[in-house]
Amino acid sequence: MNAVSVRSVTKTFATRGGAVTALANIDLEIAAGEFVSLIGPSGCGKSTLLRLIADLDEPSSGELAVFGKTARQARLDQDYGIAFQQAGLLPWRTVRANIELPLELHGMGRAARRARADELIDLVGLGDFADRHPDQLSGGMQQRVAIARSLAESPRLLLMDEPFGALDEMTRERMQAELVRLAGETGAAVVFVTHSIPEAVFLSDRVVVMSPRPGRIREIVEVRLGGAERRTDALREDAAFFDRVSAVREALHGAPVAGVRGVETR
Amino acid sequence: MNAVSVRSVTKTFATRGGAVTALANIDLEIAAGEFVSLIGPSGCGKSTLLRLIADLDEPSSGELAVFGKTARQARLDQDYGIAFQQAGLLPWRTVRANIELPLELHGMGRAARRARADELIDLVGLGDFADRHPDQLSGGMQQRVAIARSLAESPRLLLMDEPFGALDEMTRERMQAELVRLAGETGAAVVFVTHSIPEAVFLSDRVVVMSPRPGRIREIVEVRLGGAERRTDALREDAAFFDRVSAVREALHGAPVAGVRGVETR
Amino acid sequence: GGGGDDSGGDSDLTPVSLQLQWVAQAQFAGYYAAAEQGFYEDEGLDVTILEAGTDTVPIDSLAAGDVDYAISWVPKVLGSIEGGAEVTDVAQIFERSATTQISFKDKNITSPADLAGKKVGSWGFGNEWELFAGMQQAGVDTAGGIELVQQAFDMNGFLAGDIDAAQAMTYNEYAQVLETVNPATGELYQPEDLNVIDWNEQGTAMLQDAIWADAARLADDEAYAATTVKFIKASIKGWLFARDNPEDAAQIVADAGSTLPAGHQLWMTNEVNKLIWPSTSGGIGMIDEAAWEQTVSIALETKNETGATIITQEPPANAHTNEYVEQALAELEEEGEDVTGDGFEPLTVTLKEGGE
Amino acid sequence: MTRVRTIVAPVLFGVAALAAWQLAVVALGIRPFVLPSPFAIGEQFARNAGVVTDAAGVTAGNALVGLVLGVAVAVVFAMLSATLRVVDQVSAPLVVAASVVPIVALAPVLYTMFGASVETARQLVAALAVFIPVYVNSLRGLRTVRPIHRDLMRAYAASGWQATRTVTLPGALPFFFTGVRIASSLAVISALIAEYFGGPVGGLGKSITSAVASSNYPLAWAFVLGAILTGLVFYCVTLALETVATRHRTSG
Amino acid sequence: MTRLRTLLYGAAGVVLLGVLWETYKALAPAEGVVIGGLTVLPRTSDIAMPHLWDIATRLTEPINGARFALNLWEAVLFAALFTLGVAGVGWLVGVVVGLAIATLMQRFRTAESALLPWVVLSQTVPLIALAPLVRRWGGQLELGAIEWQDWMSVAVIASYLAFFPVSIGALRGFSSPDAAHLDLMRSYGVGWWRTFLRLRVPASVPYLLPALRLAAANAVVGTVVAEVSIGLRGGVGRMIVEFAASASSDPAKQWAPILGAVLVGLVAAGAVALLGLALKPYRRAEVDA
Ligand SMILES: Nc1ncnc2c1ncn2[C@@H]1O[C@H](COP(=O)(O)OP(=O)(O)OP(=O)(O)O)[C@@H](O)[C@H]1O
Ligand SMILES: Nc1ncnc2c1ncn2[C@@H]1O[C@H](COP(=O)(O)OP(=O)(O)OP(=O)(O)O)[C@@H](O)[C@H]1O
Ligand SMILES: Cc1ncc(C[n+]2csc(CCO)c2C)c(N)n1
Ligand SMILES: [Mg+2]
Ligand SMILES: [Mg+2]
Repeated sequence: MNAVSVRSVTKTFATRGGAVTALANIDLEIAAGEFVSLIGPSGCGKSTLLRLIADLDEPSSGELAVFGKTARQARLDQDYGIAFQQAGLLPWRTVRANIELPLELHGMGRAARRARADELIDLVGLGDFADRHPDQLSGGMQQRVAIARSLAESPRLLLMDEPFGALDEMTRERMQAELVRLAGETGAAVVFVTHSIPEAVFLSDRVVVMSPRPGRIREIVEVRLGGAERRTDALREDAAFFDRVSAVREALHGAPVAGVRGVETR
Repeated sequence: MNAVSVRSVTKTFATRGGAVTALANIDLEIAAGEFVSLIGPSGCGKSTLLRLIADLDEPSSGELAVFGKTARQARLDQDYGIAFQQAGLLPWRTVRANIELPLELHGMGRAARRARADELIDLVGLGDFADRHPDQLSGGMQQRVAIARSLAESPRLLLMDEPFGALDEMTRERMQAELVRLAGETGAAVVFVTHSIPEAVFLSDRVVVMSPRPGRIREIVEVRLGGAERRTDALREDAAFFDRVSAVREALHGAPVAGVRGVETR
Repeated sequence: GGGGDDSGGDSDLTPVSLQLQWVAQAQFAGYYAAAEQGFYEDEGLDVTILEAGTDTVPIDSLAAGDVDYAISWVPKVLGSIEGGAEVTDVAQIFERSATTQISFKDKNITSPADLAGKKVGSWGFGNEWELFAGMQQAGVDTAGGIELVQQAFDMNGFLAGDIDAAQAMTYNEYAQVLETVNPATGELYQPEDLNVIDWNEQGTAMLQDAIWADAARLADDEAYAATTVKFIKASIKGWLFARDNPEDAAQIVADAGSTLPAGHQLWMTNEVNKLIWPSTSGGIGMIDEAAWEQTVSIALETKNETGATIITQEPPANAHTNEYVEQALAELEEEGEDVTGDGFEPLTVTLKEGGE
Repeated sequence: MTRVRTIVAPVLFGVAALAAWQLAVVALGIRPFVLPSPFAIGEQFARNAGVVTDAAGVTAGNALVGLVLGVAVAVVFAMLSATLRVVDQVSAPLVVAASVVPIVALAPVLYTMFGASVETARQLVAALAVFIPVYVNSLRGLRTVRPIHRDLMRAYAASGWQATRTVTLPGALPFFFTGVRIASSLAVISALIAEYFGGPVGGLGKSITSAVASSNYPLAWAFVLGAILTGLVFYCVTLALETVATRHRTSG
Repeated sequence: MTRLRTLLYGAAGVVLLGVLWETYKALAPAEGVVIGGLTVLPRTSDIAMPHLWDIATRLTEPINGARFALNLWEAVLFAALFTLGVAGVGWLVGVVVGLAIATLMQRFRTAESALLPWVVLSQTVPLIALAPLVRRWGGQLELGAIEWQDWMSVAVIASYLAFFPVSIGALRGFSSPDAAHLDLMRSYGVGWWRTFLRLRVPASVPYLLPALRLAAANAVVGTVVAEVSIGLRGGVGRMIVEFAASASSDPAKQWAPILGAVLVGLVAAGAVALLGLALKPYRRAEVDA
């Protein structure tokens, strides 16, 4: 059974200037355990698609299934974890209490909650900061807390909207490696929105390239550079990596880029 | 005469937790017309260095010259234009009035100001938006206005602090090409801060790789992939480009990345 | 701004300002009548009458040199004199006190002693000394033995029973009550519904509205001394007018900007006349030495709710004088005016609802 | 360095101002009913500390009752308005009117409505004055749930009450406290001014006017000083509460 | 459409208040709701709560029996205009002073540290205690040809209350530009003054407008209370005191100046709202202050 199944989904927003079609006729199947990135220019509907899957918004037409249920049911069943571009931590809660939030809301006992939170805090390398408040953390650290929070209930599906946007290159690369490892270990499917082509390529099994106005899927680029164990820093300098980067770039620009293709002709 | 000449510059900040050394013993010469990028992990002092050159801050020790004068004199003489990560437009001014701001402050007549602003508006492709206010523009458009503003007085030196951070990949690539063209045409030297390795490599003659705590220059990677005419989209898929990207990555990580080097062994 | 300067900008006239102790009302009818009838002008004075607000202390305006004369009650001024103000009572216009303590019959408060344990209303602002003297004389513990309530500008607290015994001027608040419909009967409240404690009868009355002048200027400034006589003379002529033409006087005050209803205004004029006429002190404005002494001795001995007395030592000799009023009266008598009003007969004013 | 600036500078300024005042009064021979010297005021304050404290106690008591009442009603009402839009819409013009109306003008009718021999009217004047800033700010706080937090709660399938408890209320706290801080000194001033229009004797307002009426200006100023200190205590206590309650609100 | 709805709901609110008033008056006992000796809900006698129609009728009747007596509503309207005028002067003075203090505090950080606590403290001074003194201080002033008038004392007290929100709001507004904007101005090599005019002043508008509205409300409060205190003739404050003499016998009358005070407050706030419309271009990044 697929983790996510999007069928002929269209989403229009009523705005003052008339209706805006954010997504037009989207079809997408994401298998369980699969890592799929969404990439495309600003306003092409990446966030909208993610929000539809998360049942934070409803499609105007078409159908959406998450693990074979309606998106709403999946949300109520807490089948997914979600992380946004902004960390969105509650400033009045400590790091630990922020990570505990979903567990608390879903009635997990105090001790169990704490144990799980500590586990996650270690995972994102914030052991020394468990009792700090978000305002005492750097942007990157806050983002890591948000990611830990999205993982708290070991969801089978992770939805991430540009979660690494605020991080610097090095931290970003480390978090990417960490995410790949985690997804591999937990077998979770991931839908990952990003603006960065190398990031999408490094992380994903498939990269969904979208085009705007109205948002459509232009191309789905197969990446599959191997399991988590292959996704090391070395991969980032691998020719196969560069090749896939180029492929996504071309898909993004809509046509093979004019001029000679680098790798082959050199 | 060099555009920028930084000699043994150190900058420490007094903070509540004690003194923070943001920059330690920096030496850097930037030739007239040269395009130099600063890259490095968050907090390594890129912005600080840029601000010292712009005389928005003063070095704790060492010397700084801009076109052979003191930084202060260069600022008063308006020898540079500057653009920040956020567009920093004045929300109550139209696009045109924002671009006219430096001209107005320096006493240029109304008609001349307007002519120059219109020229720049065309240059950044915002002809239809001259009379709009910033809140009616997308982030990318705002950034283009800020860049136009920084060019208003045809400075011989452009200082840019992550100006494309807020842009999506495609707009970003277009703006990069545009900037290279502009810098080439006006013969301006550019000091460009970025977090993106491909961006640094695409734009620069040299990439200055910095390391944090205290901020030092770790390595200066020569790029020089050719003049503006070579800097097309095709370059981004060129093996030479990937090679320089890898070089910068390695410099950034401090040592050759463990494991096999991609290109050669594949 | 004043309400009575209708005498134009004639440069021959001496400009004089008079500070009242409240807004325009018939309590000050004599001054408004003198201005309106041209009596001040006849004496070569251009008088500006200044009204007061809740916080105005007329004597301080006088002492500060803001005005030339002020109207105030003697006990209030005695305190200011001890505080450093150098002023002189040059004409004691009101001979009798108008302050009473009224209560509904069913409260059974017929003497000051009955006030013990009651909710007693008072305006404060120095209007409370006769009340305290009366209670003290009757042996009521004024610190803990009563519940003192700051009386508002209206009589609603009294009518609603929040205040058992309220302070009431015969010319004002007493009438306010009698102008109000008694919800129990549907008719106006009647004098028979009320017990009235009159401080004149209790022997704790203190001198009220007097004309005060700047003591230092009286001593050094001959022109001011001369003006003082003229001012007193014209003012008294105004009061004579108010005595003889109460309806016109009430109308003059209303035209001067008082928004009190006409019936109430006439009542006030009439009651104020009763405080002046007939004069037993030798003519309107003459300070009766015995009354002065009584006022001073009460001021020395009476403690208010905080235990303070008005004054701690005898006032200086220049706190009052009949010198100027005597001159004024002499001139008036020469002109054939009746300054004692021996045959004075008050009107009988019938109050209507709302004072109309 | 900053501490020096934030503490020493205002103290120096205050001392300099007081010194200049004292000097002016002495040098120009200004009489006490024009302006008493700070020294005279201090002397009267010290001499009458007991009376001033008693008076301040009465006024502070009224202000406190008004503050608590006003805050309580404002918060309940703000929550109602935040959940039921119609409540907000219907009450909007009244709230606007109340926020620009001189509340103290109502004091005389409030005495008539609630009794002239009890403190109720004064407490109500204070409560009315307090209500407006607290209501307006709390409502704004309850309305400004950050979209990302709202999404988060939905993603967690949190119940309405859970969302209110974990996100809406804590998020509204800084706004609420801003309102309370404004309201605190307002409560004191309003309770004090209400005393001018009647009621039981004993508070600061009545004491000030009494002292003025007998030309005892240094004593009047001593009561004014008492009023200033009372207002300051209210302000500082609410400020301290606010600081403690909103320590970690700068980001997230 | 939505504007009409807002209007309708608002009107409904006002009507509702009236209905509530009359219903309560009809149902509750005359002595109000008393719990344990404490009146928790108001008395309903005609003196405490006159019928709304009595208040309305009273407005159309002459103020008193004087020869040229105006109708009550006319008198109140004139008084309201007078109060509005004095409050307007006080507001203006307060705004100027508040802006000046804010400018000073923005220019010199030491001035900010030294003044700000005192500015806050100033508002705990009971202004009414100052009223007779302000009048006296004014009287002591020698202003050449101009004689100090009582209305000026009232305006001074109004401005004392009005300057506070302006100085606080303006200071926040002047400090509101992003660091990037300030850096930009520095990079243009312009000094403090031009940065102030070109950047800080326009940036302060969204903060200033709510402050100006608060200042207007404060100025009205100050004017009304000072009118009572000083006894200044002509305004609604004085009218409130004067009409108290008829509060028992003619209870509807005293509500007229209260309505007048409401009117003054609303007009003052409306005027500031108009100002806000005029400054629309500067409110693009509107904040709630
Ligand atoms: N709530 C909304 N109301 C109206 N229009 C909306 C709404 N949300 C999104 N849109 C519009 O839908 C389109 C897609 O928006 P979306 O946020 O999904 O883009 P995106 O791909 O996530 O862009 P970005 O990369 O900038 O985050 C845009 O044109 C946007 O203006
Ligand atoms: N005004 C300041 N006061 C104190 N410390 C400062 C100040 N400005 C910068 N720093 C410190 O100096 C160091 C360098 O900061 P800088 O902003 O130059 O880094 P950066 O390389 O631009 O980082 P980023 O990529 O996040 O923009 C950091 O440790 C920072 O905390
Ligand atoms: C609260 C208060 N009430 C009344 C007066 C003025 N006043 C003093 S005596 C008196 C009776 C007749 O004039 C009046 C009205 C005041 N100053 N303060
Ligand atoms: Mg998005
Ligand atoms: Mg930086």
